[in-house]
Amino acid sequence: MTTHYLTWLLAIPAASALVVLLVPRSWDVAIKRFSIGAMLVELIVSLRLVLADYSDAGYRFVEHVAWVESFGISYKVGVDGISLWLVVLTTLLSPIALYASWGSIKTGIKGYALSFLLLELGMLGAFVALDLFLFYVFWELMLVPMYLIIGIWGGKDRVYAAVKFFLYTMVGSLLMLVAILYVVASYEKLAGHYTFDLQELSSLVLPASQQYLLFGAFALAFAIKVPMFPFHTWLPDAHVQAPTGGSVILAAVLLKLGIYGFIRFAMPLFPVASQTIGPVLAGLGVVGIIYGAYAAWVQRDLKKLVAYSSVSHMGFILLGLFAMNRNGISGAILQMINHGISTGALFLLVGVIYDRRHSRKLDDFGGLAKVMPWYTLFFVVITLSSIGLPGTNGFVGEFMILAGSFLSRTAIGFGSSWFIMTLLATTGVIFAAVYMLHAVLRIFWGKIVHPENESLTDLNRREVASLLPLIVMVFWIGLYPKFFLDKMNPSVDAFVTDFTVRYYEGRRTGEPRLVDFEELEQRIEAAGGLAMAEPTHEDAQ
Amino acid sequence: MHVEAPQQILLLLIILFPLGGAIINGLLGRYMAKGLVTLVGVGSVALSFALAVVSFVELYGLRHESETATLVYHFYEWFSLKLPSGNVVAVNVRFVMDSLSGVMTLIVTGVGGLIHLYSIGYMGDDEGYPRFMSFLNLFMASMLILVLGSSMPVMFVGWEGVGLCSYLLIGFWFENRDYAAAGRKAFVVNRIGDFGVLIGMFILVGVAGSFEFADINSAAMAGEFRPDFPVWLLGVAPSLATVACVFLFLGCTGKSAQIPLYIWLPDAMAGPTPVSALIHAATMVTAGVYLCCRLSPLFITSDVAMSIIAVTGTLTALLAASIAVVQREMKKILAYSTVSQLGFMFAAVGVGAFAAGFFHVFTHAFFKACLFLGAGSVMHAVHAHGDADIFKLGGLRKALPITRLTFLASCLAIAGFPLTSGFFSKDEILLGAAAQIFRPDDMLMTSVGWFTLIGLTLAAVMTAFYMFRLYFLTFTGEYRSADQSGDHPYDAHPHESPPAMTIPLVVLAVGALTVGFLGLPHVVPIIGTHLSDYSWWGHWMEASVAGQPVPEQMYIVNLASGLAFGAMAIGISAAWVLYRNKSTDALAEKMPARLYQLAFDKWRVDELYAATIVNPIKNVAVVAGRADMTFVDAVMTKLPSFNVREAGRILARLQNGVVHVYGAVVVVGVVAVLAWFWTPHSRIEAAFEGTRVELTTPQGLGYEYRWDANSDGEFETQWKGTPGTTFEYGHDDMRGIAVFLKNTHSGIEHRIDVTDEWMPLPIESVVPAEFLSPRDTGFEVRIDGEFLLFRKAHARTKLSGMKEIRLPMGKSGRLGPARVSSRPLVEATLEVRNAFGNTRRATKEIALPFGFEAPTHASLTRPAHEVVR
Amino acid sequence: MGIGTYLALASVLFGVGAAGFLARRNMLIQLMSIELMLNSVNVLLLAFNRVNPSNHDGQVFAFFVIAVAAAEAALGLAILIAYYRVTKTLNTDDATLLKY
Amino acid sequence: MTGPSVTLFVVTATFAMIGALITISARRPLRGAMGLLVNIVSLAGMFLTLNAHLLAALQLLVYAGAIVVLFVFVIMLLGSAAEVAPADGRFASRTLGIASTIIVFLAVSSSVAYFDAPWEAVPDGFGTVEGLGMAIYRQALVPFEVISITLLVAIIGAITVARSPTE
Repeated sequence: MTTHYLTWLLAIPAASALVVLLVPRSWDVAIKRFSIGAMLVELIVSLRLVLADYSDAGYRFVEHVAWVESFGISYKVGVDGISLWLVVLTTLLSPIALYASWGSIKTGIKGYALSFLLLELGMLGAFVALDLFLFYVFWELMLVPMYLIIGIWGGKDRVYAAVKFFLYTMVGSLLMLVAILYVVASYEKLAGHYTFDLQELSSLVLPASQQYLLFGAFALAFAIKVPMFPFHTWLPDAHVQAPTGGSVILAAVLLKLGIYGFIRFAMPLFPVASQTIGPVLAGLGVVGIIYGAYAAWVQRDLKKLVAYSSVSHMGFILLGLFAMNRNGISGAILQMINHGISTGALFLLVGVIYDRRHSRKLDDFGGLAKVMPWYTLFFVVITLSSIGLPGTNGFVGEFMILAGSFLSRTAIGFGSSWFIMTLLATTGVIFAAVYMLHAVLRIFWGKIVHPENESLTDLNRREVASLLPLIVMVFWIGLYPKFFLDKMNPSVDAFVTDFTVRYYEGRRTGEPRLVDFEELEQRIEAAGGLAMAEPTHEDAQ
Repeated sequence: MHVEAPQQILLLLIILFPLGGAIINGLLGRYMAKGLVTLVGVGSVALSFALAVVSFVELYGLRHESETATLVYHFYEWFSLKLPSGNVVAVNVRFVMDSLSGVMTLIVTGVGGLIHLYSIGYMGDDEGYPRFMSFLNLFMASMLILVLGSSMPVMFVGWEGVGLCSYLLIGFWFENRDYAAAGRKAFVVNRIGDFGVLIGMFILVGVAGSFEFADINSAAMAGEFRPDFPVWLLGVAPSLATVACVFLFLGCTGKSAQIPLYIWLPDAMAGPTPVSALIHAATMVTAGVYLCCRLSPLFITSDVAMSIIAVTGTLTALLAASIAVVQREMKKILAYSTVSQLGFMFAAVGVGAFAAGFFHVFTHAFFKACLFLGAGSVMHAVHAHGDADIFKLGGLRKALPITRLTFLASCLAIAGFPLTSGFFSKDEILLGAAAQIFRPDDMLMTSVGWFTLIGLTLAAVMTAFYMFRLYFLTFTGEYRSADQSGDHPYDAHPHESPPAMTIPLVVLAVGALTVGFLGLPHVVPIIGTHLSDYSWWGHWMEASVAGQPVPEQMYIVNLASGLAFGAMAIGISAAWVLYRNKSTDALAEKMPARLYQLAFDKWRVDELYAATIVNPIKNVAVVAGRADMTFVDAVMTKLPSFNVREAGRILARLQNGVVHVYGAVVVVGVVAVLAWFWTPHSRIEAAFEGTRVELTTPQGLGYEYRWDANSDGEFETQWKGTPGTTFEYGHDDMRGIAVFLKNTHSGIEHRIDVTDEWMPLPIESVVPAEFLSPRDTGFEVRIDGEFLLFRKAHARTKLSGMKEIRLPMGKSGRLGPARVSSRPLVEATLEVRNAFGNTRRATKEIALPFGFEAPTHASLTRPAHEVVR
Repeated sequence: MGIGTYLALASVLFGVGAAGFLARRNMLIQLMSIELMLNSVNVLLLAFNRVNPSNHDGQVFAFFVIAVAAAEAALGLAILIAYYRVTKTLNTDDATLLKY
Repeated sequence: MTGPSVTLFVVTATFAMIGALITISARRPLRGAMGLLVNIVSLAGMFLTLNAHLLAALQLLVYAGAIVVLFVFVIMLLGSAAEVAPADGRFASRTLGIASTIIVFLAVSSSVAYFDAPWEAVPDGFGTVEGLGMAIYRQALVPFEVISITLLVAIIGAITVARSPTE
């Protein structure tokens, strides 16, 4: 059992879910302890992944077992610098979210724990899968527990929100399935055998016209998940209705899968399309930044405000992603972690007052700083992280993203469209302060106007325990991000190089064909790097 | 690269002490004794000050060995960026003390320490005392990071950190929601400035390839910022330096309260008075000036940016002074005075007198801190909360002797009374402005110089006037709240403040009177003696601050000091006449009422911003918030779901439940399938392998095939069950030539019909016109036998030497972004038969991707243009 | 006489069955029509098997068809009885519960 | 190379047609069942012309012996209720429906009527109990088992469905 950590990572939640399923409904305490325990073991296993050496690109802990051989479907998993931190984020947030849930979830403990374990399985599976079919299976697997969590343990309009969430996500992912099958079929035509293995499929170069359609199908699935403006309207509903734990996981991890899908699948497989459509998506990301900030500002429901702030933050991540350079992509990955931590913590904090007051309306609060000083401290710190104050995690991510988009290689120095997009995105920094401080002002400052707020109790031990790791992460990433960046940078560098080569190869061809990119990249390196490899279109025959 | 001096751990400790104090007091202060809180809060800053002095002395010593000596502490690498060039720029947490940051560190820790001390007395009874100390300490730490940080991002940490502390301290009494809102306003307005700093930072790193101030400055001196900014902006082509400086200056206007972002500073007086003194007068607000001085070699490369700064500074000085003249409340007057003085500093920066501007920062820290603390002492004495109305005070000279003397000293300094610190610094600024006037052959800078000089002189008159108006109304005459009448009477029996408050006042007042001698002018006015050797300040700053040369011509020197002295004299005399021992606002009676009211309402700038910027944005936000749940959600969610539901409703009608109808539909389906299979179906596909053409068609169930590959009426193959065949076409099989245009990028391909007459080649049909440059368009094409001929329309063929291009059949070539290929056409015929015995023929025209060897025995029998379709 | 005659007969028989199924409202008769159609298919299968007698594929298939037909008749009649019990008629025009 | 007996074919085909037409046109279900019987029996005869001896026997056993009898039982069970009054005023459309359906299939049959394939000599054991049995048990064992289970399921299903809810 030296390297099977990823299988353990998937097996533990699956096995635990089975155990929970078999345990009688009435063993509440045992189920609570067992599920949290399983998730903590999971966290420890995932920390083992961090210890590996990521100083060069490529997947670690790869396991490859044939599954359905006739269709080339295999169980293939692995992590690299890009997925590593997302895996850790998942294993960190899952126990926290579940633990924090015990404050408000009093019925259906068994089903809730079961859903969470399955959810964790789905998320981890999607992050480590290197086989498109396997990825799709996990991708859809995530939907069901989340649907149940919102639909059963949610608020008043939970069914509407759950169905909306489900259908929205489903529409996108079905198109993605079609695109996956098309890619596999094209590969089969050339290579003579089916495969869903991402690395094998990567050698396929499709003509640009096909790439656009396929990328569109993938992008729709991922953009809905992100969610990118204008596909975001499921998010506020889902967040508002979901229980605290559900919101935390939804915001912290599920949204990241959209971006992850872009990096891992859509961009390498369809480089020409991503290069052409990418700026448009980045532009929509910028629209999302500003639009989300505007919409967040006028919300009266705190949870909705945080939900719209997610739209705004995810816009930053899209912008960084499609800047197509190391700063932008590393920044986007780091910002995914940051957003997971800070928005996850914000949802936890919203849950804290909701548990006490059963209201999330800004108007119902005011002056809480007087009665809940520790809560105020935690909230303000997380707020600062969310608006990207230097020294907290949010700043590093936003800074790298903005630097990436400003220095986008696509634009060779300062391209006017990227320059303007960066300008607009940077105004998001202003608006973030506006809407978050607006919320802080309404909740914490001023006099206590509602007498029922006077008797509110400060954070209890469980809440502090669930928030403290996140606060630690806020400052850790804020002050020493190098630890995280060093692990992802080699992978990101390789990704950018690989993408560029793929882009030029893809632009060169009119017919589908197979290219040995590894060999090509070696040849390019031997010839003196990418600048030499840049093709001057086709030579006249 | 920099000379690697030994690590100066002291620099780190200077920052860590206050930071530690902030953390201890912030987390545990609530549970600690007050004395311990004081010890931690004040002690940490005192230690920090001590270390700063030690470091400064060390730096001073090093300066004798090397002019550019600096103290450096490299802490760790924060993160790194990769530039498009491939270079990796490490963002280091690295601290540098050079002559500029050394002085600033001393100001921050020294003045800050005094204000901490003062706070013991002023805030000691507040229940949030530990919190207050914690925030103050955090502020010190942030400010020190701002000052000592060696690169833009590290400085930015402090830059935003002080903004945060400002937010927290303005809203310190958070139970008053207006105060908290003032804090928020400060933060948001500062963020607008931070936006500028961020963008400026990106431009700097993009050009200089480094975040380090030293590298940026050397790049600026090497002229790397001179090229035009590559993005087309509003029809003008500013240089890189101009754009970068304008964005950075936007940040400075936010932090240092200049037009247009000064509006937060007056509101910031909601915070406790020590905060006003420390943050909003002495240290944080001067960060903008500090940044400009830090990057002075960059700023000085852009005349346009410098002019903008000078004009903005002058206008701010005038505007704020004009507001201060009519205000009634102590702290408000001081706040506008601060804005106005900051305007002076920026005007100095704008005219290239960086050292003078920074000297004003230095002196201003003393007298303005002293003034604020004095105001606090007065408020403490009369138990005024928030602010004190000077028309309800008066005659306090008896009750508050120490406060009064120190206040007077500071008033003299700020008014520029000879030999006080303000006299020297203001004089240097006016001298810098005057120098611009006499710069030869530069219309822009000359006019800026005139504007600055006149504007600043006017502002100086007003400064002297409103300061002494404040002094006279507060300390002379009779105490107007003694009779306990009026709306909110102050305490009837004011008393002097405790020593913890008066000691800082005295120290600061002494500083306000004396520190000016550090910056004696180069040339003494009127007498004309050269004092260069004694001008410690200018010499000290030379190492880290660039600037225009200080003029030494007597007429300039005399002009500047004459104006400065005159302004001071006029201002103080006017105040003496109007306000000494008076109790009413004489100015209000003398000025037109509406003008007075307008000035009193701060020229209604806040209202203007609210009407033109804030409210429109807010309205957009409201609309966005509403539209999201109505319009966007309707389009993205409700509309599709409505469509599905309605389509379902229509289709549901078909489910009428009558079994026979279902059966009948089945029969219709069966018939349709039968009809399809009745005749065979096929289509021809061609694949090319060398010169052989593989003809295929999809295999059908029970089909048989035979091919006539060249469509000459004779079938080459017999009926057989396998669909494909291969064929090698010959020249005789050719039916004509087809021309294809292809977008090499997207793969889009169009067939073009060409005759043997010249016709334009429609490249736009495959490449969007926006992507075409003039040299890619305007081709003409025709067929000549077996060749395609191309030429440039309106070609200056003889001049450019461009001839007609001949493209042989089967070949392709590039024309700009498109590829054009000439391909021979052949036609294939296929006959298919199915199990029912029905047959069908399919023919297809195939464009071959290769040409033919022209047959030796004959050429084409017909002219090419007749066969081209 | 060739295989075509068998095919023609099978088609016609199938058509008669289909017409009966579509035209009649009596559920019993409709079930019988289904039997007719199944039978006509058997004729086809056997005829084709006779043309290619090297294996028994057609006959095996026909065997299964007969088995399925038996199962179908049993279930169909059971449903018919249940249906009759509910509606007291065998008229399929009244069987519109499948409506949307 | 001898083809099937023409005489037998003509006779069985005629009766099969007559039986089928009686089945679909009978007013009374019992008469329809008799028509079905005629059809089945004549088809069994026709199977003999195609060398399908075992299937001919099975046809008689299963169809005539089981299915038709089942129909008759049901008819007897229902008595007069087994008859359905003709729908009013739909005569024209119904005739048209029948006619068009039959025309379609006549057209099909006319097009396939000229199909031809040589009647190959029949190997020994073709269509006999042994031949077909071998084929079923060797090549189609799994489907055979599946069909047995299907029948079992059908029987259980039939009992479940037909059992009156009160029991």
